[in-house]
Amino acid sequence: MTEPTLLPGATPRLDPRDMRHLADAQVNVELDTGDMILNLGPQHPATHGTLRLVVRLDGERVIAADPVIGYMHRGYEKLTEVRSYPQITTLINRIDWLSSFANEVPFIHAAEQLMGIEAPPRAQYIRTILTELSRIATFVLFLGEMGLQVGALTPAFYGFRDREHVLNLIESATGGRFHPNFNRIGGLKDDLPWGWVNETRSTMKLVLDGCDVFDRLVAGNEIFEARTRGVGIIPGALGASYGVSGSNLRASGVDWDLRRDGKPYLVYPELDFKVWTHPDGDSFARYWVRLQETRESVRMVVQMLDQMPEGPIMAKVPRIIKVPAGEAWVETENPLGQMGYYVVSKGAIGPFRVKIRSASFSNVSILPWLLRGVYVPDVITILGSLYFILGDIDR
Amino acid sequence: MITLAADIGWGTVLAIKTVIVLGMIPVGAIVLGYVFLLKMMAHMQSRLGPMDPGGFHGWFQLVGDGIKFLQKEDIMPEQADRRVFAMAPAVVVISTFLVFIVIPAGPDLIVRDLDVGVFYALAVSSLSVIGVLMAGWASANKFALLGALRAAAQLIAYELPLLLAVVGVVVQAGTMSLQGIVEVQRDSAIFGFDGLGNPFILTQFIGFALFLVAAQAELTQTPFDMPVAESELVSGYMVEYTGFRFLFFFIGEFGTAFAFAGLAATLFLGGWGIPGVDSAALGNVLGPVALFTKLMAVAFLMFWVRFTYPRLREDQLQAVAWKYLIPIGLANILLTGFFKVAF
Amino acid sequence: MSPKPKVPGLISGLGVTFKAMLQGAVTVQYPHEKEDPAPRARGVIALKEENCTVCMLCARECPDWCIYIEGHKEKRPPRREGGRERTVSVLDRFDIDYGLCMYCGICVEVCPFDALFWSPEFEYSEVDIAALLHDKVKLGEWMETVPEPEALEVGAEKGKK
Amino acid sequence: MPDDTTPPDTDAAADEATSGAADPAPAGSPAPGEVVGFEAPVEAGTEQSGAAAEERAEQRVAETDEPAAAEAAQARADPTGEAPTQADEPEGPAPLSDEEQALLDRLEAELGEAVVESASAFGNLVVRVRADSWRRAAEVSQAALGCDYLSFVAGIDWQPAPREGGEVGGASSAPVQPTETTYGAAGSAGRFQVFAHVQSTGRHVGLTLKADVDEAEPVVESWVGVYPGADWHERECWEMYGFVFDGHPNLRHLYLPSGFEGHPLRKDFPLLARQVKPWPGIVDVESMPDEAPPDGDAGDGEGEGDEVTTGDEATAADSPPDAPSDGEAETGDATP
Repeated sequence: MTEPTLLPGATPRLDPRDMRHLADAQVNVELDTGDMILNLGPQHPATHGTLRLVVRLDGERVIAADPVIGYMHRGYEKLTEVRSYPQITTLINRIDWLSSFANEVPFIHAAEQLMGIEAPPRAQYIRTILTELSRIATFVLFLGEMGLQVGALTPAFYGFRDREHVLNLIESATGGRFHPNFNRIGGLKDDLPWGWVNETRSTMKLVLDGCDVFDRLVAGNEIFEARTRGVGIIPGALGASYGVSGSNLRASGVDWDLRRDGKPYLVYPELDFKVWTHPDGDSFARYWVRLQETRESVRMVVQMLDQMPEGPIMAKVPRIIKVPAGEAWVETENPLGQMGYYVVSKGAIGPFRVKIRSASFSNVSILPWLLRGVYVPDVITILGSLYFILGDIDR
Repeated sequence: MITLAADIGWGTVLAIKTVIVLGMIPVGAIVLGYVFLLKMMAHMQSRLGPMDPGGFHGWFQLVGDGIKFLQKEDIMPEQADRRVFAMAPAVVVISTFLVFIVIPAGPDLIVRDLDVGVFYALAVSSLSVIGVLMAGWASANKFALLGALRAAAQLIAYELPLLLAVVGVVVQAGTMSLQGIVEVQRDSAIFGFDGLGNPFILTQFIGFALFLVAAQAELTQTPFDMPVAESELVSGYMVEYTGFRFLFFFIGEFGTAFAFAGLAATLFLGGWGIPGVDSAALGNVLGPVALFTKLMAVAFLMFWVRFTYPRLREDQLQAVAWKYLIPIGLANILLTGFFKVAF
Repeated sequence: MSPKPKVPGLISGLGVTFKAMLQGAVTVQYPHEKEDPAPRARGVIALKEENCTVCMLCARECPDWCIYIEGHKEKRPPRREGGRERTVSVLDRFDIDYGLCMYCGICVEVCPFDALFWSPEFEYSEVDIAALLHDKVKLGEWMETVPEPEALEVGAEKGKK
Repeated sequence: MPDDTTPPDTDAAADEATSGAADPAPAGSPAPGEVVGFEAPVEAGTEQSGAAAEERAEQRVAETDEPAAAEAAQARADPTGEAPTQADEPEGPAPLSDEEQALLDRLEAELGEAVVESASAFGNLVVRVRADSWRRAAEVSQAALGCDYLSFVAGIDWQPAPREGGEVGGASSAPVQPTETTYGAAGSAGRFQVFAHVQSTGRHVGLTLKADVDEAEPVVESWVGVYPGADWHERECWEMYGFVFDGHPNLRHLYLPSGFEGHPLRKDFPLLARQVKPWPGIVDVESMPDEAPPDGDAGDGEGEGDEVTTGDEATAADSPPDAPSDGEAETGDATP
């Protein structure tokens, strides 16, 4: 086995007992120390996709954990260099495939900012409604999934059942359940189909009832609380310095939500909604915050359905879209956390460079710190509570 | 039954009974698995469960699975300890079969009415721990090893509460023979009213609850299914098993559930005894039906809990056993002793 | 949290599953009963051959490069007699490889002559992946599964594509 | 030539209306105490988040043939609400909003002349600092500016990518990028740059820091000491661009397999997927019935809008799609 040529600057091979080199495929040799090296992943039910967690155990307690990612790296940033804007929109809603509509919004906003175009109010409203719908779909799945991580089989099915109603809504409006591809620079591809608003209202009621079921079945369950309270505590300040964002950070007491605090985007300034935080920062807090945010999203959708104006859904946009040269950084509050695009354009029909800042990438980067001295079952609880998606990590 | 034994010899009767019992366990496992694991769980999760196999509501599903497992390739991991790997499922299943020897289904429908019946049943049921350890160790898989160690710790920790729960019943019944316990429950009366007999669930309620919780742990079912935690160890010590060996484990798991439900029904709900029915002939006919319904009721409780609750972590699990169940068990025995003497 | 006296979670949890057991199932037994997808669902792309003028725009814009087009030119009699003879490009081959297609819909949108349509049909899975390359005839067959453009929600501006 | 339609001029009134109404009553508005770091008076706190609201004057579409060199040519309405300037000079940097100016002054006060250049890209302050004070910039932004949240650290390679399909020709659907090297907001000294975005969760404010990276010896100070979250970002940047982050505890591959050679995100790294399969969009040309061999232009060509034609005025020697290499593409088409 030839020793790979060391790239300039790569630290030379240290003593193989040193934990950091463990994940390197060639050096994964069994250490003679008493600890056991366990590979959680890349095929493992608890990792949402292909995350490989190389865990060094002393009995059931974790000494050190090293996430190995890249099994699903599709190289989006390289792909965007050879694509035009409409083609990129179809690609980026595959990054975080659970809330795929929410991925398109920041990228389209960045392009619109560069072109100085603004979508008409009705399009802004429909975009916000669909973003909140994808947030509900993602969180409802999480509320069920978290039960599965901790061992309860039934909530997962309730999660999927409610999510199915919301996906049907998204499909009837955009045409795709998972990959809507509905955003265009300057507005939307089409308007809502007939009777969509009433259907949404009835589905929202269903989701609210679903949330009460989760409240009783999972959040209220003493065993669930025993398994999640005090497990995987992230202090707010440290979380921020790691770049943890979204519900994970709000569960650690940081009152920060881009929908309210960041640069105003879509129609969030016109909605009144409460930003939920929880002081503890443990797995239970993350579950609880997402449960309340699901309910808050339902209330927001109902609000928007009442206030939606009439009018066109597409601004006047030249047929061949040439985005003028410039740089734009737009970030939005996606269900998994903060997603942002740094779009650099040189005046062609495709961007020159797109830096995709995805939420789960930073949310997972705190794992080595978080998993020290934790039991194996709690590792699974923490992985479940952080709620990351591998497409989001690997891009 | 005794006259029958005279002319065709005592040994053959025993052989016939053993064959019946051996045949009944896989059937019991399949019935239990089908009714609860497939249909009840499905309806609890707002879905229908298997509908197509076998026409009416997919009854053939588990039988089909059994055949599927039989024809599956029997893979043995390379570094596995071959002999131990091969024998592990057998040990687990033997402990289930042995328990059925003492469970009575009717006045004569019992393989061997030992007068130390209950003691024997619980002793034999703890054999499966060895089988689990053998499986975990032999399959040379870290997940299996973790699962096996967790199972060992858990099964041993929950033997004690199981025992203590049963001691209350034995003290009240005055005998350890299961037939005796059934008869006591059928014939004795509660403060004069003997229409319902005296199922020990009424007086031994704490014991019944304790027994159910401990049985849940013995079967490694949620909320105590750390050894077979699907979201962590995939399927614990059974990870490397395929083909008919996995079938053994499956029958073992549901056979034990069948056995424990049977034990609970016999000890606490009066087994095959139907109050007011004393004649042996009728008992032999109606007994199994009564036992089956009581058994299904108890199994319903156990599986209902299994599909609703999350898992306890193993240190919490141990804490529950040592700190709560055992003291309660002892208190229950004290109480029963006191009532035994007072009345 | 809930105002009413806190029923211990363990008990109320059992209540939830029991109630769910009594309520009906929400699943559909697929091969026997079928849920029809939303009219706008992007199931398969249908080709209206008469509209196609072999302008190659869809093949160029497709991000996955999964549309293969070949055409040739023909002389056609002039519309009005005495007029100049018309040269018309005729489609020889129009294949969409659904093994590669990611159903983004750029081709349907970018087609200047409305030759491509979305149809919610989804039951065309194949055993062999090569069979996923639908040729011009197959795409024509999908045409009649294309639904009528449906009415828009109240408040939508009519006809503003 | 595509008509040079100027996008609709969103008149100032509409902006005033949206920005006026858009003033959210932030539930957790930044505690006045914290704002003391900036000169901006306290009551400006709420107005501050209003000013950050996007108001844009008429956007002038940059001439497509000579892309705007340095700045995003774009005037911004002054927060004090006087009419947005109509005529905006193409080269002038966009004026910084009040809050960005405060950030910049605070940064300059701390870093002195290390701040090389700064610009505002649509309300997002971009500051280029000297390479040797890259870590100090991080410390300052964390301590003085209160930016406790690290959004990302990434690299950028400003050199235009070689025309896809290499010199051998063969058209591609890739957008035609201008061929001369131009730099983004706040300029750049060389080909490589590292840039990061940090934000303050308390003050709801953020800025982008940039630093140049020498092409011959790409070494950058690591931010892991200041923001532990930068660990993974820097590992990714190292394997994608080849910037060596000194002070990084453990620089090893993050996404790519350990034996991977080369740095994929550099512009000269070929995207192999596109070389393997010929591009089906190549127009196969056949002669008009009983006529001379085909003229030079693209096939039937009435699909005037396809970018191949619009592309050619940007690059003179753009090989027309029906180069001879397509001849055999017609017959031996690559069914997968």
